[in-house]
Amino acid sequence: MRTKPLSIVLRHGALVIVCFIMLVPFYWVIKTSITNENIYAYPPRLLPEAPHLFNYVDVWYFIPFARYLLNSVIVSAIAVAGNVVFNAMAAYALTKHFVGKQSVMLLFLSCMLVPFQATIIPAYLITAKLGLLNTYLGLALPLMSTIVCIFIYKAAFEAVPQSLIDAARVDGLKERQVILRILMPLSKPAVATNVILAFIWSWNAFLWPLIITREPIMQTLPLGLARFLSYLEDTTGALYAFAVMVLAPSIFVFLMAQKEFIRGLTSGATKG
Amino acid sequence: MMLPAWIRNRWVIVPAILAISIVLWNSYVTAHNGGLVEGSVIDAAGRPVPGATVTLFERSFVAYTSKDTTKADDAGLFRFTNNQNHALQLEAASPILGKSDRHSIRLWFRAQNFRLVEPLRLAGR
Amino acid sequence: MMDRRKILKSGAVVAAAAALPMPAIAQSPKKITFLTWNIIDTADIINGWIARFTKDRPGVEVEWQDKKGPELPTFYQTQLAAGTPPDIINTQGALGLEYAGQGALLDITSRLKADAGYGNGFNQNYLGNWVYEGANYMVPFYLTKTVLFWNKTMFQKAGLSGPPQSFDDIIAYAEKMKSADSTGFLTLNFDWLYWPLYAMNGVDLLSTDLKTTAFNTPKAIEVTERLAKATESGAINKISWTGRWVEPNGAFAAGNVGMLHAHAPAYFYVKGQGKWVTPETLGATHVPGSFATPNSHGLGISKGSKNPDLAWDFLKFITNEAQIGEFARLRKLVTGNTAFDTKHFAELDKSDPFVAALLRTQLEHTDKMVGNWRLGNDSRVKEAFWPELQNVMLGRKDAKTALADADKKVQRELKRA
Amino acid sequence: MNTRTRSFTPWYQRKRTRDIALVACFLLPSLAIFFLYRILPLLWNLVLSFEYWSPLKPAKFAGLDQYREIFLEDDVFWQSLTNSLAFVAAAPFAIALALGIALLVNSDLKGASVYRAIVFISYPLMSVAVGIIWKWLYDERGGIINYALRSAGLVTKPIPFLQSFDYALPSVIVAEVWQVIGFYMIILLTGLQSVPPHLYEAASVDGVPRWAQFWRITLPLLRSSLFLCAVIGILNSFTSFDLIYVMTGGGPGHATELLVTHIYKTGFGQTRFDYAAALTVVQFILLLALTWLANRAAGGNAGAHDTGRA
Repeated sequence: MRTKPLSIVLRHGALVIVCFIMLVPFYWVIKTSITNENIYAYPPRLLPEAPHLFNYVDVWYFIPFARYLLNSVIVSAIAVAGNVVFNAMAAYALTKHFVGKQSVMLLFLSCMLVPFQATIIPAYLITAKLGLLNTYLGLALPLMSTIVCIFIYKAAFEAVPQSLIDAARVDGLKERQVILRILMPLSKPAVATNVILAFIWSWNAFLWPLIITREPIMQTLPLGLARFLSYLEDTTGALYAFAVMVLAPSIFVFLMAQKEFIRGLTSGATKG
Repeated sequence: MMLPAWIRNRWVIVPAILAISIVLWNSYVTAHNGGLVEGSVIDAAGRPVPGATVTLFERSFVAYTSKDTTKADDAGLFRFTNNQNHALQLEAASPILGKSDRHSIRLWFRAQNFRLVEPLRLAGR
Repeated sequence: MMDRRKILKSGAVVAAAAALPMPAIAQSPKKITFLTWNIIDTADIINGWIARFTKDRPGVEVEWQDKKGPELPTFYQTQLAAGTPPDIINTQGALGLEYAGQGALLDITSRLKADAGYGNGFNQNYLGNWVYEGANYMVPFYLTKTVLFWNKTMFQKAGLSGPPQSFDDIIAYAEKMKSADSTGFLTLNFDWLYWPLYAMNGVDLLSTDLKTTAFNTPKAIEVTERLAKATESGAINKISWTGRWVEPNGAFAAGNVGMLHAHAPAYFYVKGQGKWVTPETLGATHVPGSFATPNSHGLGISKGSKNPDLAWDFLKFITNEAQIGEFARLRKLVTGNTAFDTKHFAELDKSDPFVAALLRTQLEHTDKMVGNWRLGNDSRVKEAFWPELQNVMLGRKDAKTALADADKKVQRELKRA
Repeated sequence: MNTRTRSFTPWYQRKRTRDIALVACFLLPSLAIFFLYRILPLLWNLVLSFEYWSPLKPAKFAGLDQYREIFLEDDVFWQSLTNSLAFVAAAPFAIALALGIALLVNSDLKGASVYRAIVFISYPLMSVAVGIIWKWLYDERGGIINYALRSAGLVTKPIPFLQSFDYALPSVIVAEVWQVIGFYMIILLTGLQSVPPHLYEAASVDGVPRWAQFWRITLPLLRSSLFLCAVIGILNSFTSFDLIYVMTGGGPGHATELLVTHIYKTGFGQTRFDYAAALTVVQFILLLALTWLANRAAGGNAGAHDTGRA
């Protein structure tokens, strides 16, 4: 397609405006987090005045940030590991043909529609029954499998040519090895997508940790943020410094695994 | 010498850099957290004020509460050695010359050794 | 879509679900849990209490939990449903009565009678706030009730000599002080804090036996209309009806609002935000008729507690002067423990006279407390009444129909209790 | 489906049983988690919605009383329903916007991947933090939106976005779209990239104008991506609890109350778990209907699900 220079300029212009709208909130939060001005003064200053990083130091000590960070990392690690393993297994099973396949798929679909906020009491009772209250496993269990990722895997597995699988089976590989040696390596992007989505949803979980943790030291970052929000509602920079410190890991993980994530979605969601 | 391929992969480099910087920072912290706060007290004309009482305020969540007081020596210098906080205020006072305004100090980590650059000025208020 | 086999399967599951409600987690005999309402900032004081309490009580363990305001009910209800409620709970406003009405709290009337010295040490009117159907359920932790803050500089500029003496004064003064970017009056609106405005006009929400509504009267309609008109004209700041805590106090701290009708803790927030706040520029007094809505924090024991005696012992320990005094001195609060409060006020007279006077107002006219109906379903009645009033204040409904709708809804809630 | 021959070996040696056993044990972990944390709670709610129950009192059978109260007496239910549907109605606009951005980014521009990363960066964020940021942007005094409007002279007095009855809901929707648009863009982008290029060459050779190409080639082939975005849009609009909880708490009045915040408030605020359970069941059925509608609109097959090699 011949691209006239004018349309390139227009396209760049439009994209710059879109990016400006997406980035303004970040700039505004970072600016507020590095100044101590009275946030209710009007007019708000566009450029930070007397910037300093001490709000971040305050946040590190007011709320046990290191401990909350550790908890969040452990819970996310368990959730991501669980996701990768369970979703792959479920997806592999769904590539097979069996009697109740249609109803199982329907079941998965309907699970997507159950709003989590409404299932807190029974979910709590079940976790209490399992004796997982106030534990990392208890925190991560509901997040250890996600339906969207199962279908992403299913599409990725079906994209692998059947001849390859038959050849492997001829060589005498058992089912488990078929998955590990052949299917998984070939659908590495789908794994990346699953890792990022699982990380995002487990890292940002807010209501479930609130209910399940009893001791303050077991809380995760979103709870720390909500706690901060309530207690020091009106602090100038400290609350927004905390918000920045909570956002940084999500952005960091995304930027690190961005290429695989996009390719995973390409081969996954749409072809399936 | 060519590094093996997996070293140059970003999944190894970035965590390595992170780990190193954390270790360096923590070693710097342990070397400098004696809880030392030093400074000097001068009067309106700039002369040191021996014997002035200096109060160290420490910030809990909202309010600054006074933690410790000491006396300036003959050369108008004072020193605290037990600061465990990261947000402080210093105020010098002497019966004749009155009080200085509260000089607030923000440290990078708790109990960081700190040396007050410009002295507390007793403005005779 | 649901074929036959699926329905059969879910039928079996329903049976399993019904058998599941009450898992019991064995609590070690000597452990109690203390759930507090958003006071994490006093962590060292409370940990000090626990250390002192457990030092001379071998084998006793106290687990301290602190939850943010909106999240405490969520956490408590879930624990209640799981059969493991925290032994001691600190609630704000009428929430304690709700839990008492629900049968979640322990009736401590007999314990209070057995230890008369302890019970009588409290301000009886405040203690009465937590009496539900004749039984005591909570003791005071720290107490607040509404007062009227007034911006002296704005009053002088408008040529007003002193605080308003009647409802008409409030409206007239507010009209006089309003201008392009300033307003005359602002009130907090959560937990019935605005109710003194109605009480001073002789309007009550419910009949004395709390069975029927009593607010759908011409007088109430007239008062509501006057408030709505004053909001329309800008005399009353609109944030009164839309803000919760940060917005109204922030607006008053900005210095362009004549009067703020709020409970005492608002002073510390406003002082932190407003540089203009000094004893000369800010006054605090009773509203006309000295009516006030309490918004106090109480301490109660859960009925499901495994160690009620130990919990009662801890409750008495922390409300004892030595412990509660530390807390009250740090946060400058009224504890309701009359002996301690008088001593505390005397200390404050020297260090901060304004706060001393302010805290004294919290213990004056405690017989004229309003907005504290002993309802078991207070939040439902509030949810039924407040949105209708808000519609009138923001000019989306006229007072007559709004109060009539509210009347229907509140009746239904009362009937359902 | 392939035909199955009847064989006479005992059932446990037959290949089909071994297959089923394998499928079962592979499905087990995921199914167990969903069963414990989605199906069982849903059924618990279903059972509870026909009873009067509070944590300490025994359950009494209530028949359809809860549902009668929802549909006849609870106007907050209708308000939160319309708000939730307003969220759903906003999804197509967000998807259209995302399609526009995807088309821009999809072309052979130099910095396309940088633009793509920037637009997507808002999705992985914690909605509690996004709520705080946008609550601060909408602030009457210190917020940048009011500042920009006032300095551009578009408005004299600052607009109380989150405190006014008519601006609150659109403001929250804008915040939610700001967070989700990156994800829609990525899905649509991947859909665009899977459109075989030779179709475009053939069309342009025949002199088909660009917009016609888009209308007749790109759009039809994007059907499954659009369906996936629609489903995610519907789900988001019913589960963006954190954003509402932090930004407006459902206020002012019930202007930004969603079904899910109403469920949370009646359940935990007013300790009426039986009523909240009935609301949950109503919401579940509503979501089922909406997804089924989206599925029909996207051409019958379950979009991204059932195009296996069967």
